[in-house]
Amino acid sequence: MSSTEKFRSEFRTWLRSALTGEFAALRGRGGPGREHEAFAERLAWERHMAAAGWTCVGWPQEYGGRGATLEEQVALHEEYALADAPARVGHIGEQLLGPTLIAFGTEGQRARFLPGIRSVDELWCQGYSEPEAGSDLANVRTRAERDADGWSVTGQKTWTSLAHESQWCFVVARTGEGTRRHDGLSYLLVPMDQPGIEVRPITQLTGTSEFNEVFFDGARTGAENVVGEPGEGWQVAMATLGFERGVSTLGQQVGFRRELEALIALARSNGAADDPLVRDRLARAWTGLEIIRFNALRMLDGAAAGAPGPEASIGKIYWATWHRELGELAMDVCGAGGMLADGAPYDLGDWQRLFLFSRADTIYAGSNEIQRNIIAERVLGLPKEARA
Amino acid sequence: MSSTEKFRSEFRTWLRSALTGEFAALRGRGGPGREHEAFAERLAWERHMAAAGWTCVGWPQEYGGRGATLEEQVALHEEYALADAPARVGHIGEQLLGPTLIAFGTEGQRARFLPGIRSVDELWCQGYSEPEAGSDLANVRTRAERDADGWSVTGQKTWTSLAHESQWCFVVARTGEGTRRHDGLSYLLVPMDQPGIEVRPITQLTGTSEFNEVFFDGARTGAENVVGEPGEGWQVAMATLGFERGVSTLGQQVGFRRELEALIALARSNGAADDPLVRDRLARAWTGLEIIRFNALRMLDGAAAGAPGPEASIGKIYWATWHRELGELAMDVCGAGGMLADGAPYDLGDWQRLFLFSRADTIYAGSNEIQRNIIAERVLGLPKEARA
Amino acid sequence: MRFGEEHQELRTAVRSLLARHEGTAAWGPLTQQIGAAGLAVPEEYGGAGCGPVEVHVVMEELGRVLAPVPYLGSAVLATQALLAAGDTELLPALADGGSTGALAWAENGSWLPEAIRAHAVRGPGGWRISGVKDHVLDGAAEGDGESADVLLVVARTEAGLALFHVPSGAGGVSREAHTTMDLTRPQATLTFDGAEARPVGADGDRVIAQVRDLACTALAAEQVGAAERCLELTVAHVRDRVQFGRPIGSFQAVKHRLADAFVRVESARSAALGASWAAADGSPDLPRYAAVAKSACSEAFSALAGDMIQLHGGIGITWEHDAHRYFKRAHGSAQLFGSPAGHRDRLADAVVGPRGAGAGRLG
Amino acid sequence: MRFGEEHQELRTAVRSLLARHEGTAAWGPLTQQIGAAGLAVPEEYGGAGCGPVEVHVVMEELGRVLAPVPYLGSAVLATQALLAAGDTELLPALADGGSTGALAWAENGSWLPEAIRAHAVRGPGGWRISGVKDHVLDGAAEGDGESADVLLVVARTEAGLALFHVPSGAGGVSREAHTTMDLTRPQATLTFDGAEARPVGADGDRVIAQVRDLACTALAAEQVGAAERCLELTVAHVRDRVQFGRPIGSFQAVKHRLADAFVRVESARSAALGASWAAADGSPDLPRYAAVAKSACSEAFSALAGDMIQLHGGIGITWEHDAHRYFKRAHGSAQLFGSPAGHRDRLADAVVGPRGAGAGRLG
Repeated sequence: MSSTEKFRSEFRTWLRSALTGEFAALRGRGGPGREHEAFAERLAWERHMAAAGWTCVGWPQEYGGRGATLEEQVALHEEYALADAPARVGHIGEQLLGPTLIAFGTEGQRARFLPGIRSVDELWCQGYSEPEAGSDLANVRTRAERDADGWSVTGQKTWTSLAHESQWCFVVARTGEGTRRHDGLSYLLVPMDQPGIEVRPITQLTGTSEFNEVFFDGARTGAENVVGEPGEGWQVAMATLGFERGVSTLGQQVGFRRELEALIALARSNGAADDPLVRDRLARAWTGLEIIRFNALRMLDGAAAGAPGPEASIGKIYWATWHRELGELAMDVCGAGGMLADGAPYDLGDWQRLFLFSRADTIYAGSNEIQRNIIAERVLGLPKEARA
Repeated sequence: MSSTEKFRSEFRTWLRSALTGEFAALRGRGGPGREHEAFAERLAWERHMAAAGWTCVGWPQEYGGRGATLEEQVALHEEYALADAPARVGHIGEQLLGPTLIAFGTEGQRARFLPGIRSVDELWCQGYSEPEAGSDLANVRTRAERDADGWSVTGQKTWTSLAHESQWCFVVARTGEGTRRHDGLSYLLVPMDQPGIEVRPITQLTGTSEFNEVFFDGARTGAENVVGEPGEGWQVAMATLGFERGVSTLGQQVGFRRELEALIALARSNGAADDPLVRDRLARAWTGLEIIRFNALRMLDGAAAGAPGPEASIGKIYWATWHRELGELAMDVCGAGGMLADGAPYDLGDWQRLFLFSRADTIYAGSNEIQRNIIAERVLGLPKEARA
Repeated sequence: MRFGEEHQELRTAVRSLLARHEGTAAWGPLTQQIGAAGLAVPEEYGGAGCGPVEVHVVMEELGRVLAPVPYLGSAVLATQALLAAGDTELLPALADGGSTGALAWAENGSWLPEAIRAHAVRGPGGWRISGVKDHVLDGAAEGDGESADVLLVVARTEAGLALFHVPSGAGGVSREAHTTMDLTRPQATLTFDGAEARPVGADGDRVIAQVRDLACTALAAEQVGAAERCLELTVAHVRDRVQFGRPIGSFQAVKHRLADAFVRVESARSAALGASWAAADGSPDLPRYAAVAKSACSEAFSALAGDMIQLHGGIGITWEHDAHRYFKRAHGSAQLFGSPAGHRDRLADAVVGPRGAGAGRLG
Repeated sequence: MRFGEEHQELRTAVRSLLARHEGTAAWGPLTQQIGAAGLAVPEEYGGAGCGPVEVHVVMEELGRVLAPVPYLGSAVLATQALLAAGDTELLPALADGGSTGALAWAENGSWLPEAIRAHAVRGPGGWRISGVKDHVLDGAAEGDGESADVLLVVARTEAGLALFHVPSGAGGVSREAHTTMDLTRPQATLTFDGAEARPVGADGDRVIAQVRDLACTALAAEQVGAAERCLELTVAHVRDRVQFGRPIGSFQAVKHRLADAFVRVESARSAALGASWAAADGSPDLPRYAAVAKSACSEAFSALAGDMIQLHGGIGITWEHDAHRYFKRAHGSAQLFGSPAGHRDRLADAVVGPRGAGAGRLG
C-alpha cells in the first residue's frame, strides 16, 4: 500500500469512528447555501478533528501540521467528502492564511496565529473585495494609517464569508501615499471584536446570507500585524489567491461527484432518466466531472502544483462553468416541480440552492472574465488590453 | 387578392411556363459551391427572365424596373426559390450596384449602366476586400490616380465572385493623398476586359473556386466613372453593403427552408429522425428558420426597411450562425457516411459542401465579429474600442 | 407585423401605469383604467374587442417589471378558455376585473392533454369532479390574500376532455398555496374530491389546445419584455461600472456578449410577434408558431437573465438587486406550460414526423 | 499522469522526424528509425514493450501535423486486435513496419458490435467469411498506392464475434478505395464473398471491446495534438494580423475566445491522458474513460478547427491554408469509431443505467 493509501485508510478509519454519536447528525450539514447551519456543532466537530491531528495536515510538522503531500491532502479531502462530513468552518485560516503566513510571515506571526488556526480556536475571514473595486485589487480604497500604536483601518470590504463568526480578518488596505494600482497596498491582520468594525450580512439570491459587508471605521491592529513589507501587500495577497485556486479546489470534485450522483438518482426516480436529452446531458456532466478530476490530477503531478500559476485558471473556469451547468441541468431534471420551494417563508430545496448559488461560481475568486484575461495574456502571450 | 399576392401569382405562373424545355434542366443548378455550373445556360435563362421583365423589379419604372414593393420583391424571391430555379448570375448588378447608382449615380451613369444590368447583358463584380485589409475598408491600399484621360487603378482585390464572368467591377480605391481610414476613398466603375487586369481563382476548402483575386496594374477607366464625389467613396460603399444586407437577404430563407426540408427527408430515410437528439436539433433548426423569416418580415415592416441600418446586423449574425449550424447538423444526420466524398478526384456531396461552405457565412459580408461591434457601438451605445 | 399607433398608446399607458403602481396594487388600476383584463374579450361581453396583438403589448410591459398581477392566469388562461368554450356568462366579470379567474390544468408537472387524470362524472345531482391540479396560477393566495373566484377545471369525461366551472364555495375543493422560487407568480395545488361542477361548452380537447397556444404566445411576449429589460439594465450597468480604469462596457468581450444578447432578444421578439400575429389572423399554423415562440423566448430570457447576473458581478447575486428576480422568473416561465425541449418535441412531431421507436419523456 | 523524460525524448524524436519527412514518406523512417509501429508490442514479438502512454505521445505528434501514415489503422487497430486475441504469428511483421495491417470492423456506418452482420462459417475447407465492411482504414489505396497486406476481419460466428485473418491474395475479397473528405486518412469498403479466413484467438466480443477502448484512447490523443496545433497556428496568426490599426490578438473578444479554446484543449488533454493512463494501468474503468476521452476530444478538436477558420477570416477558407485540413480531420475523427453522442449514450448506460423506454439510434 502506498503511503497515500495508508494515509487515506487511516483517516477513513478515524472518520468512521468519529462521525458518530452527537456528531452523526452533522452529516451533510453546512453545504453551499447552508453555511450557517449548525454552526456551533460544526465548530465543535472541527475542534474534535483538530484534537486528533486532522486539521492543517498539509502544513509542515514544525507548525503543527503533518507535512502531508499533495496526494495525501487530496485523499483527505476525498475521504472527508465521501463520508458526507459537515462543511468546514476553519478552512479560510487553514487553507489561505496559514500557507500565507508560512510563506511570508514572521516567526512571531507564525507563533501567534498558526496554533489557533490549527486548533480551530480562532477563525479567520478574508478582507479583499470592495464594493467599488470588484475583482480588481488595484482599486482597493480601504486605507490603513500607521501611528505610534499600530495601524488604523478605515474602509469597507464585501463578500466576506463567516465575518460574524471569525475572530480575525486578513485585510488588504492602501498604505502608500498618492500611489495607484498595485503599489502601496499592505496585508494586515485585524481582530474582529472591536468597536471600529461593523458586520452587516448581505442577503443573497437564495434569501439567505452567507456573505457580509464589513465596515472598518478606525479599526485598530498592532504594528506587528502586517504580513510582508508595508506597501508590498499585493504580492502577498496574490499568493493567497494562488492557494485558494490551488490545493483547496483539489478535493472539491468529490463533492461535485456526490451532487451528480444524487441528481442521477433523482432522474432515475422521477423518470427524467428516460428522456434521451436529459441522459445526454447527464453523460456530458459525467464527462466534465472526470475532466475536472483529471485536470486536478495533472496539476498535482505537474511541477507547478506547489505554487499554482496561470494553469490554475483552466481549472477554475472549467469547474465553475461545469457547476453552473449542473445547476441548470438539475432544474430540468426537477421539471415543473422545480418552481416550488419546500416551504414558507422561502425555504428552497437543495437543487434550487444549487441552481442559484452556482451562479456565483463563475463570479467569485476571479470571474471567468478575469481568468480569460490571465490565460490570454500570461499563457498565450497575447497583447495586453489597451488602458484608458 | 392583395397586390402582393397578384404579383406573386403572376410571377409563379410565368415561372411555371418558362422553366421548361431547354431551361428545365437548370433546376437546382449553381447553388453555393456550384457557382460555375452551367454558367452559359444560366446566363441565357436570366436574359430570358429579363426579356419578360422579371429582373430588377424593385427598381423604379423610369430605370426599367417595376417599382415593386419590398413585399413584392420578397414574394418574387420566394417563388423563384420555390420553383427551384437556378442560382442568379446578375444579382450583384441588380441588387448592389443598381440601387447604388440609383441613389448616388449621375444621370449619365444611370443611362449608361442600368439598362445593361437590367437586360443581363453586362455582369458586375465587387472590388472591396483586399488581402491586407480584411473586413476593414479603411485599410484599402488599392490606389487610383486621376490623369488627363481618366483614372489609373493599381492594387489587389480578393474574394471577388464572378470576376471571370463579369464585364465590369465596382472598386473602392484610395485617391486622397496622405489620408488614412475612411477619407480619401473613391468608388470607381472599371471595365474588366483590359490588359491592366488579371484574375486568378482562389481554390476554397471545397476544392472548387467561387472567388477570385483580381490584380489591377494601371487599369484604366474613364473620368466619368466615379460614383459620388472623389474622396467620398466610403459613404457610397457603405450604402452598397447596406443593400447587400438588406433586400437581397429577404428571400434567402426560402432556400434555407428547402435545405432544411431536404435534410429532414434524409433523416427520415436513414433513420436519424428516430434519434431524439437529432430530432431536437432539427426542431431547433426549424425554430431558427421561422425566426429568420420573422426577422426579415419585421425588417420589411419597419420604417428602416428601405435603408437597412444597424438592425440588419441582427439578421446577418442570426442567419449566418444558423446556416453554419445547419451544416454541422447535416453532417451528424449523414453519420459516418459523411466522411466519404461522392467520387474522385474530390467530388463532394451536397451536405459536405453545405458543411464546408457555411463556414464562410460568418466571415464574408461583415464577419460576426464586425457585426457585433456594429451592434454594441451603434445600437447599444457602448463605448468604442480604444485604438492603438 | 408592425405595431400601429394604437398599440404604442396602449404600451405607453400600461408602462406609465406600472411605473405609478408597484406590485399587486397595479391590478386594480390596470383593469379599471385601461381595461386590461378585457382587452381580448369581445365588446358584447364587456371587453374591448381587441386580440392577441394587444395582449402581446400588455404582456411585454408586465414582463419588463415582473408585475405580480393575475393577468396571465385570469385575463389569458381563464378568459381564453371561456372564449374558446363559448361561455358568455362568466366572461363579463373577468373582463372588467371584478372577478379573477384561474384555470386548473396541469397535473403531475405536465400540461400535456394526455397527462390529465382528473375526471368528471355525471350523477343524479349533476357533474362531480375529482383529481389533483398542479401549478394553478392565482389558484390560492398565501396567507390571507385573495384567491381566484372563478375556478375553471379541465377534466376527463367519457367523451374526452371538457372544461368545467366549479362554483365559488363548492364543497370538496381544497386549495394549497405554494411558496414559489419566483415570488412574483403565485401557484397553488387544487384538490377536488367529488366537487360540484358545471360543464362549459364542449370539445375540451380543442379548447385546451387553443388555450395552450394562446397562453404560450402571451407568455413568450412576457419573456421578451423581461429579457429586453435585463438587457437595458445590464447595458446601463456596464456603461457606469468602472474596472481597471475603464467602464467595463468598453471591453470588447463585454460588448460582444451584449451584442449577442441583443441578437437573442430581438430574435426572440420576432418569434413572439410571429406567434401573436398568427393568433390575431387565426392562422392554422399557430400551434407551430406558438411552440417556436415559447421555446425560443424561454431560452432567450434564461440566457439574458444569466448574462445579467454574470455581468453585474457580485452585486448581481444579492437579494437587493433585481437580477435574481429576473433570473427566477426566467426559470419559472420556461417551465410553465411545458419546457422548451417539450415544445420542440411537439414541433418535431409536426415537421419531422412521428418517431419510429418509443418516445422519451415529453416534459 | 506525468510524462517522464523518456516520453519527452520520444516526442522530440517523432516531432523532428515528422518535420524532416512530410506526408506518407514519414512512415518508413517512423517505423525503421523510431520503431513507432512496434512501440506497444511486447519485446518477444519484436516490439519495444511500451504501452498506451507512448502511443499517446506518438498520436499527439501525428495529430499535430495530420500525418497521413497508417499508424492508427496498423499500429493501433490491427496490432491491438492481434494482441488482444493472443496472436503471435503476425505481430512481428506489423511491429517492425514490414507489413501494414488493417482491421475490417465497422458495418453500415456503425462500430457497435451489434451492427456486425459479416459472418464466418466453417466448411470442409476451413472458415469462409462473407459480408461488407465500411470505413476500413488503409484497407485499400487509391490508384496504384499500396494497401494493407495483413487483413483482419471481425465477423459473427455461431459462438459470437470472432477475429479472423484473411490471407493476402485470398479469393472473394474486393477492395474499394474511397475519396474521403479528409484526404489525409484513406478509407476503403471491403467486400468478402466466401473469402478464406483463419480465426485468430477466441472471445471476439472481448477483443473488439478492448480494441474499441484503445482505438478511442489513441484517437483522442491524436485529436488533442491536432487541436493544440490549431490553437498555436491561430494564436500566431492573431498576433501578426493587423486590423483597425491593431493586431487582432489584442482585441478582447479574440483573446477571450482563444482563452476558452485553451481551456478546451487542455481539458481535452486531461481527458485523453486520463484514458491513456487508465489503459496503461489496465484499469477496469478504461471503457468509461475511453468514452469520456473520445467524446470530449472530438468536440474540442471540432470547436478548435472551427475557431481557427473563423479567426483566420477569408484566408481560413482557402485550400492553400491548412485550416481546412484540420477542419476536415476534426469531422472525420469525430465520426470514426462512433460519434460523441454515441459514446455519451454508452456512458449514460453505464452511469445512469439503461433507459426504460425504447432507445434511439446509437450512432
